[in-house]
Order: sequence, then C-alpha cells, then structure tokens
Amino acid sequence: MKTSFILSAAESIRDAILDHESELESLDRAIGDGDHYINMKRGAGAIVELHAELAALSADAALNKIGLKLLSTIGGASGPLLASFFMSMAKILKEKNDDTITTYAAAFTAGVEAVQQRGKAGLGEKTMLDVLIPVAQQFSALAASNADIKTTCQALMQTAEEGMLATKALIATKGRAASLGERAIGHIDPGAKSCQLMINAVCNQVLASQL
Amino acid sequence: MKTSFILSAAESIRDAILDHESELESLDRAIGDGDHYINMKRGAGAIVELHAELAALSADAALNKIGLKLLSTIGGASGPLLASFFMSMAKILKEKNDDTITTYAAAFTAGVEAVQQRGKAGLGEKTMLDVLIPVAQQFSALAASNADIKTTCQALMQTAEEGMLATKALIATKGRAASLGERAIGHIDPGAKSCQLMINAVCNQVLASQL
Amino acid sequence: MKKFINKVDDVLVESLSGFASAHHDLVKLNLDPNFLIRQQKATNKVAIISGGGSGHEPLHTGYIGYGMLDAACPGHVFTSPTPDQMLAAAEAVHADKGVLFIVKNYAGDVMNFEMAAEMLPFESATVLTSDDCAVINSTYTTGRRGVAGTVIVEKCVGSLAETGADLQTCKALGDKVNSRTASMGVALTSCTVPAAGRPTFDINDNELEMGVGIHGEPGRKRETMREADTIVQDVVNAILDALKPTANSEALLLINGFGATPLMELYLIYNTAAKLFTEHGIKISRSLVGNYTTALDMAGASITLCILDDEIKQHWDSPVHTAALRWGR
Amino acid sequence: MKKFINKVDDVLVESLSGFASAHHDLVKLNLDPNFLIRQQKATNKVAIISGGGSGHEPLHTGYIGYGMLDAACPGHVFTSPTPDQMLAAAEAVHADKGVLFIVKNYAGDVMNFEMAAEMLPFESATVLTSDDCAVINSTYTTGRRGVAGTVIVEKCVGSLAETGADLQTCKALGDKVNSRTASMGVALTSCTVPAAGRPTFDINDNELEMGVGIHGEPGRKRETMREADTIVQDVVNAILDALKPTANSEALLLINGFGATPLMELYLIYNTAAKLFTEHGIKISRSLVGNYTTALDMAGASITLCILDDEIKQHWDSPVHTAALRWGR
Ligand SMILES: Nc1ncnc2c1ncn2[C@@H]1O[C@H](COP(=O)(O)OP(=O)(O)O)[C@@H](O)[C@H]1O
Ligand SMILES: Nc1ncnc2c1ncn2[C@@H]1O[C@H](COP(=O)(O)OP(=O)(O)O)[C@@H](O)[C@H]1O
Ligand SMILES: [Mg+2]
Ligand SMILES: [Mg+2]
Ligand SMILES: [Mg+2]
Ligand SMILES: [Mg+2]
Repeated sequence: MKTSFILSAAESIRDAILDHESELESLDRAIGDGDHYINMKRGAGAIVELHAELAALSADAALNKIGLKLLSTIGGASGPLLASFFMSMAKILKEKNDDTITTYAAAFTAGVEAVQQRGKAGLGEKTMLDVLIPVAQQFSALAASNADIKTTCQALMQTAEEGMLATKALIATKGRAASLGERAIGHIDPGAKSCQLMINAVCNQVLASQL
Repeated sequence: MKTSFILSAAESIRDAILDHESELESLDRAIGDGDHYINMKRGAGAIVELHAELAALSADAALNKIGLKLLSTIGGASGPLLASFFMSMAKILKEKNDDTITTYAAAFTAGVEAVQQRGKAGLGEKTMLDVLIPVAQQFSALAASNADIKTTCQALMQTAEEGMLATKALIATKGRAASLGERAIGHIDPGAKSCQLMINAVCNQVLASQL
Repeated sequence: MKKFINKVDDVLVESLSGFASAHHDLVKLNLDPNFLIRQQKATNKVAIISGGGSGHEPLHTGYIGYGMLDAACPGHVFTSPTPDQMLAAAEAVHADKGVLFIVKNYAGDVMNFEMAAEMLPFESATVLTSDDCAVINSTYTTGRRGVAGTVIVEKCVGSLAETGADLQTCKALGDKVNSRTASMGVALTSCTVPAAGRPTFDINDNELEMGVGIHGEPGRKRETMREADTIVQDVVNAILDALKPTANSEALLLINGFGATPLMELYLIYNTAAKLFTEHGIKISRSLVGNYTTALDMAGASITLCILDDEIKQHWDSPVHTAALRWGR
Repeated sequence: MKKFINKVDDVLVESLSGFASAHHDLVKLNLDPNFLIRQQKATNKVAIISGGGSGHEPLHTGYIGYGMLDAACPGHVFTSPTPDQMLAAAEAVHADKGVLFIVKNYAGDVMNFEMAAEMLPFESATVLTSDDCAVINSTYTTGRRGVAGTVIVEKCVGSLAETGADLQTCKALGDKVNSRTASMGVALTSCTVPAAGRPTFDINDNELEMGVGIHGEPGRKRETMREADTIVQDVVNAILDALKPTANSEALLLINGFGATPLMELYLIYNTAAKLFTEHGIKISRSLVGNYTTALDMAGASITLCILDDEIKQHWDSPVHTAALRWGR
C-alpha cells in the first residue's frame, strides 16, 4: 500500500463525513448524545491536517500514526475503537510487509478484531461492528478466492450498506443506545453509518485508481 | 357609611379585578414585573374572605382592618400604598364620625395624601397617583359645591379614566417602571389602571344603590 | 410553562419547606407570616435581616447562617414581603443590639421595610442596595435597583456583625460596600412567574435584553444577539462607567447566573470579564461564579464588580456558613 | 441556540480558562492535552482522577481540591476525554501510591480510561459509577450509566484517600458507595450541544422525558407533563426498586438540577422526595440540593439516594475544599 493512497483516502473519508453532517448528527441525536458527527469530523480533520507528517512515513507507520492521532482526538466511544482498528491494521501490514490483497484483508480483519476486543461487542449489538464484521469476513473470503479488485470493492460496499441498514431493526446492547431498549428500534446506528461511509469512500478511491 | 356598603363594594372590586386579569397582567409585564394582577387578586380575595369579621365592625374599623389586611397580604409596591390609603381614610371617618359627602371626600383625600407620603410621589410620575390625585381634588370640589351623588360619581369615574389613560404618555419616575426611561412611554401604568377599576366599581355600586 | 410544581399557590410554601428540611441544621422556618431564622439564635450582635420577593434563590434564604443573615423574609414570587413578616422575624432574632435591614432598592421593598421599621419596637437601620448600573441614576428616577451586589453587602455586613459591631457601624459598612459595587445583567430568555404561567416578556431567538432587571424588567435596550465577548465588553464598560475605579484598584468579580445559564457559560463570561478588567488596570483578587441572585428560570447572567479595600476584603474572606455560601468552617 | 459563547470550537478552552482563573487558588490548568490538577500537589496518597465529557459542570473540575479529586480530564462537550489526557494528568499528580480513576459507565469513557490504564507506567485501579436506575440492568445491556451519584463517590473516595489509605481500599469504598446509590432523572427540555447548534431532542410543551440521561439520551419513556409530586413519586419508586433499602436505613438525598432548573423547584422536589422516602422508613440524614451534575442547559432534575453506613457518613462529612463543594475548612 502506498502512503499516498492513504493520504487521498483520508481526504475522501473526511469529505464523506462532511457530506453527511445532518444524517450522522440526527442519527446520534435519536439514539445517542448527538456528538457522533462532531467527533468524526474532528478526527477526520485532524488526520487530513497531518498530511505532511504522514507523507514521510511508510504505509504501516502512517496507519499507526493515524490510529494514535484518532485516539487523542476523537474521544467518546468511536475514538478508541477506530484508533484500535488502525493500529492493529498497521501492525499486520508491518509484519506481512507485502502488497497483496490477502494481506490487506488480513489487516482489515485484525483491525475489526481489535474493535471487538476493545468494545467487548460482537455482531447484532447495533454498533459499527454490524458493518465491520461482515465486511471483514467477505473481504477475507474474496481475497482467498482471488476475486478481482473491482468485484471485491463493489461487494464490500454492498455488504457495508446492508450491515448499516440492518442495524435499524436491532435493539442495542452495547454503547450509549443500549439504555434505550425497544426505543432504539427504527434508527440506524450512527457508528455503523460512519463506518459504511468510510468503507464506501475507500472503495470508491480504489475503483477510481483502477480506471 | 354602612359597613354593608363596604362589604359589597369589596366584592365589586374583587370582581372588577378578576374581570381584568389579562389587561392588568399585560400592563405590568410590559413595564413592570408582571405580578400586579396577582397581587391585586390576592389582596381583593383576602378582603372578601374577611366578610364575616368585617360585618361586625363599624365602617371606619372595617376600613382600618381592610388596610391592615392589605398590608400583610399584597406586598410589592401596591400593598403598603393601598394599605396606607384605607387606614388613613378610616382615621378621618372615625374622627368626623358623620355620614356626609364632605366627610367622604375628606377621607378619600386623606387616603390619597397617605399614598403620596408613603410613596414620596406626586402627579405625573406614572403611578396610581395620576388617578388618585385628580379624583381626590374633584371629589373635594364637588362635595364643596354640594353636587348630587349621581353627578359626583359620574364625574369621578370620568376623571379616573382620564387620569389612567394619561399615564400612557408619561415617563415613569417612581416605581419599577422608573428604570425604563423612554421605553415606558406608550404603556398605561398598571397601578393607575387598577385604581381606576376600583373607583369605577365603587361609584357604580353607589349609583346602583341610588336607583 | 413547564415547571416542577404542584398547585401554583403552593409553590412558595412547598419550596420553603424543602429548603428548611434540607438545611434543618442551619435554619428554622416559620409559616404565616413566612420567615426563616438561624437554627441557633445568635446573641450579642446586631440582627441582620433581609428579604424580598421570592424567585431569586439562593437570595436571601440561602444566606442565613453564621457570618451572614440572622433572618430572611421571602415574599411571594417577585413581590416584596409584607411588614408583618419583618416584624415577626425581628422579634425572633433581635438580640438587644438593634436590627439592620438589608433591602434591595425597589419601591415595594423600600415601603414595606419602611413600614416595618416604623412599627418596630426597637432600634433599626436600613442599608438600601442599589448596584444595578443598567439604570442610569438621575434626578428624575428613584435610583438604581438592588441586584446581585446585595450578596456582597450581606456577606460583609454579616461578618462585621459577628464581631459585635454596633448598628451604625454595620450600616456604614453596608453603605460603603454598596457604593463601591456595580452590576449589570443580560437576558437571553424571559423568566416565567408560576402564577402568571407565561413568560414575562417576549424575546426573539436573535435578541438579548441588555440591562435586564432580576424580575424580568426591561433593561437599557433590546439588542441583537452576538458573541459573548462583545456582550461582556459592553457590560464591563457600563460597570467601569459607573464605578470609575482608579488604576490599581483591587476588586471582587462576581459572575451571577440568572437560573438557566450553565456554569460552562458563566466561566466563559468570567474569562472575558476578568481579562477586560485586568486590561483596565484592575486587579481581580476575589471571585465568585454561579447562581447567587437568580430570576427564576431566566437564561442570562450579570456581572458585578466590587472595589475592595482592606476592610471589605477582611469581611469577604471571613468564615461563613450558610446553605449557599460557605467557607472557613 | 442562544448561548454566551464566541466561536463554537473555543467554548471549552475559554470556559476552562475562566474556571482556572476564578479558582487559581485551588487549581492549575494544562491545555493540550487538557487537564486540571490541584494547585498544591498532594503527597503520600492515592491520586484520585476523574474525567468525562464536558457539559456536566461542576462535575468534574469543580471537585478538584482537598478531600476530593487530584485531577480532572475534561473531554469535549458530552464526549469522553482521550487517554493522553489521563496519562498526562496521572503523570502530574501520582504520588507513588497509585492512581484511582473514577469513571462514569459509558462505553466511551470506559474504553478511553481503560486504554489510559493499560499505558500507565504505574499501578492503577478504576471505580465505575453506575447509579442511573433509569436503565434497567439486564444481561443484554452494558449496564447502568453513571450520573449524579458520581459526586458522592468522588467525595467519599477523596476523603478516604486523604487518610493515606491504599489503592485497593480506596477502590473498595468507591465500589461500595456506588452499589448503595441510585439515581433517576427527568427532563422538561432538551439540552443544546454548542457544536450541534440545536436541541438534542424535541419535546412538546406538555411532555417530559422520564429517566433521561445526562447527555440528553432518551430515558425510560416520554410521558405527559403533570404535577411535581406525581413525577417525584415515580422517580422515588424507581430508586426504591433499585436499592431495596431495609427499613430504618439512613440515607443521603441529593436533588440535582440539570442546569436550567431554578433552586426554587429543586427544593420543592426535595420536599416531596424527602417525605416519600421518610414514609418508606428511610431516615434522610444528609442532603445536597443544587446543580452538581448538569446537562448543559437542560431543564430537569435528578434524584439520588445513597444508603449510608458509618464509613460513608464519616467520609461524606469530612472536610472538603473544592470550587463546588466546600465545608469544614
Ligand atoms: N462497545 C462498542 N463496540 C463497538 N462499537 C461501539 C461500542 N460502543 C459504541 N460503539 C459505536 O460508537 C458509536 C457512537 O460513537 P460516538 O457518538 O462518537 O461516541 P459516544 O457514544 O461516546 O457519544 C455508536 O453508534 C456505535 O456504533
Ligand atoms: N412610589 C410610588 N407611588 C405611588 N405609586 C407607586 C409607587 N411605586 C409604585 N407605584 C404603583 O404600584 C404599581 C405596581 O404595583 P405592583 O406591581 O403590585 O408592585 P411591584 O411594582 O412591587 O411589583 C405601579 O404600577 C404604580 O402605580
Ligand atoms: Mg455520541
Ligand atoms: Mg409588579
Ligand atoms: Mg412585584
Ligand atoms: Mg458522546
């Protein structure tokens, strides 16, 4: 993975977050405390501002730095979770030190596992994991079957969207919405939405660079 | 003066106050603190509740008791002023101990003077005195010229109304509205309005008993 | 109107009862006439009594106790108490050194306390507080209103009284503190008097009321809402105008919330106000930030500056033990 | 949104700066990472550190000082602080007896403090507060939220730490106080997060939110507005359900305002709540009424009951000297 790709992906993510201000804000207002958009904007903005510093680093070091920066910038529930995701991903990339889809899938999966560990949550608890876990599984499967990049990206975006939409019907059992019981039903989880947006942004970035 | 007259006048006054709730309330909201109606209602209600006790007293003792009751019931600026009015009126009635219009006019005038003393205010300061002073003057003049009761009552009601309306154009220099400067212009003084209502109620009571 | 109340007519007594019950170690409540006194009657001192309309809590009930008030007489919401309350309270707390009334300068309060003083069977004096510089004092008005600066007067006079100082000395200190204190308030929303059931004034989402009174009385003018710094700047200027402090003055800065303004905003105001006064050569050496003289549920705040001298400083710093102000014991 | 603020992004730092400046005798502020510590570093004691999203003032910064916290880490409004803040604060205040974190039970706070604890180069323990009984604790949730009861935990643990007690003893007391404490809140209006610029939730003029969270999270249910007594009755019942106190229990009753509710109403709530608990055989022997754990400018209040024992009583009564809680010195 090239660091330059990470840098432009960071910008796409930031733009995607900014583009969905009102949606993210109202989702967290409905079943949380209304700050998820602000948190994500603060985090994404901080990463884009790191541009010069990151550009000088290897991809894995850049991802690790991104994780650390998110850790000290976002706060809330999403901060340590996303930080754990990027730092774990960086670790695998560094260990494997190659440029294969299999490695990327393994790194993504390691990131998702770190989120699970940190948040002590799994599938179906109405969190970002309802997007991340299915995407990680599919990513690994597609990588194992040598699917082409375009197919992979499109499939992952689709899965992310499905996972995000699926949170609507769930009761939350982790995070702030867990105190709502039945009242959480009918609302998409804000963290799931922002993860879907980020996956979308990165996949579209990949697709664009394939043209 | 018969105590029974005082008792029914008290009821008429209470009714007149209750009938003008929204007007009194909004006048004091505009240039005061919004409690004048509540104060007057509390005071008038307390007097009506004293019915049995007052009925056993002479007219002057009843008026004095009314003053004392208002003093401990109304509070605010209007409380001590109206209390002073009734207590001074009672004093003159007791001294003169007769039933002439001249005595009533003198008693009323003494009441108004007590209000002036207590409030250290005079004509044109945008207070209840803008009703009370002209009414007292006219009452004395009409009594001196032996005007009949009907003429007297009608004239006093007219003067009270004019005095009340005249406060609209004034800057306040006493009471809570004194801090408003020019901003008080255009609003009738709440205390002037409630005095006009009381004078009206009593005069109508007299007129009705003349029929 | 949404409030935690039952019947509108019971609000005052239920609230006073809750106060007396929560602070039964400090105060005793008498109902009808309504007044509160210290749990332990003080002896050999001037009795300090304050009072006024309710709705400004913790003023005055929250300041009953060692080092401050001996008694407080709460009127109905925003309505001066009546003389029978002051008389009964004075009867309960006077200790043969006379009674000092601390009264905020409003026609109603002045007249009711005046009548009480006239009827009182023992010596009394009155300190009238008039720190609200929103009202430009001129010959044709009744003078400034008493607002949050009253707390400073009550604290200092209360402290002096504990030393056994006589009535006139206590009054003199109160008058001095008052003359060295100026306040001005800003409202972002109106308050709602429970018995009225609707806001006292209408105000738009983009407006503020500069110089508002603590009963929701209109102020200097209705202005457009803007950044806190420029609002604070205007209030600070009005206070400087009123006090004309000499350079190197030392001062107490009080940022007072009107009831619905969060501490976060009050401290932000403090930050700006302290900077501006400091730029003006004033040394802010004492501070107080919080809800000390409120206007029911009004969103807004006032700034009060009191120019200190050694005597005032000593009496501000001395121990106090009341429900709302406590230090040193 | 009408607030006393300048740029939305500067609210926190300007407010913290005002706080530090108003209380410079008590606290020192560090910016970037943001944390506050006592002006005088304490020695030979467990360092007590708390923190959480801002907007609950005076929680936690207002509780820094003798007998309570050594440091506080304020996050952005309603957003947990980040591990670098806790690490820097711990570095500044630890005194070789370990660090005790007092953390309100929210996923974000738990995870950020957890990561800090993992990175910390010295011994630490954590007390998770979870007094909000609006959230019915069941196997499928992350458990109750920490709300106003946190103040009682901080006061008692802070007192114990001053005696030189060790880390595990301090943690044990914190856990005990938490387990004997239950709270529930009611909102009449929503709060408005400055950066969001609009109310977190919509609520009608005839509605209340029963069991609301201190960040404006929805509660047990949306109900029709009604008389205070019946609202208080429901909250008291929920607390009794949660704590199931034995008859003759002695308790501390805390009526906490959310920021925009006047003291007059809080004392009225106290009056009713104290009566109801007393009818239930509980002896209310300690009380606290005021804004202690707020939710910005939310109109509303919470009721907290803490079942006392001799140890808790002793540590509640011991001297404390902070910006928001002070007695005995
Ligand atoms: N334990 C957890 N595991 C995974 N995701 C979680 C967990 N707790 C919360 N989240 C995610 O975090 C999101 C909320 O993030 P954010 O609003 O930034 O933080 P906070 O809830 O602290 O205000 C939720 O929508 C959810 O997706
Ligand atoms: N010094 C005074 N002399 C005569 N009348 C006065 C004086 N001060 C106030 N008033 C009258 O009292 C009225 C206000 O009464 P009220 O609202 O009951 O009391 P408050 O002003 O204390 O709230 C004013 O409208 C005015 O007519
Ligand atoms: Mg959130
Ligand atoms: Mg009035
Ligand atoms: Mg009034
Ligand atoms: Mg949050």
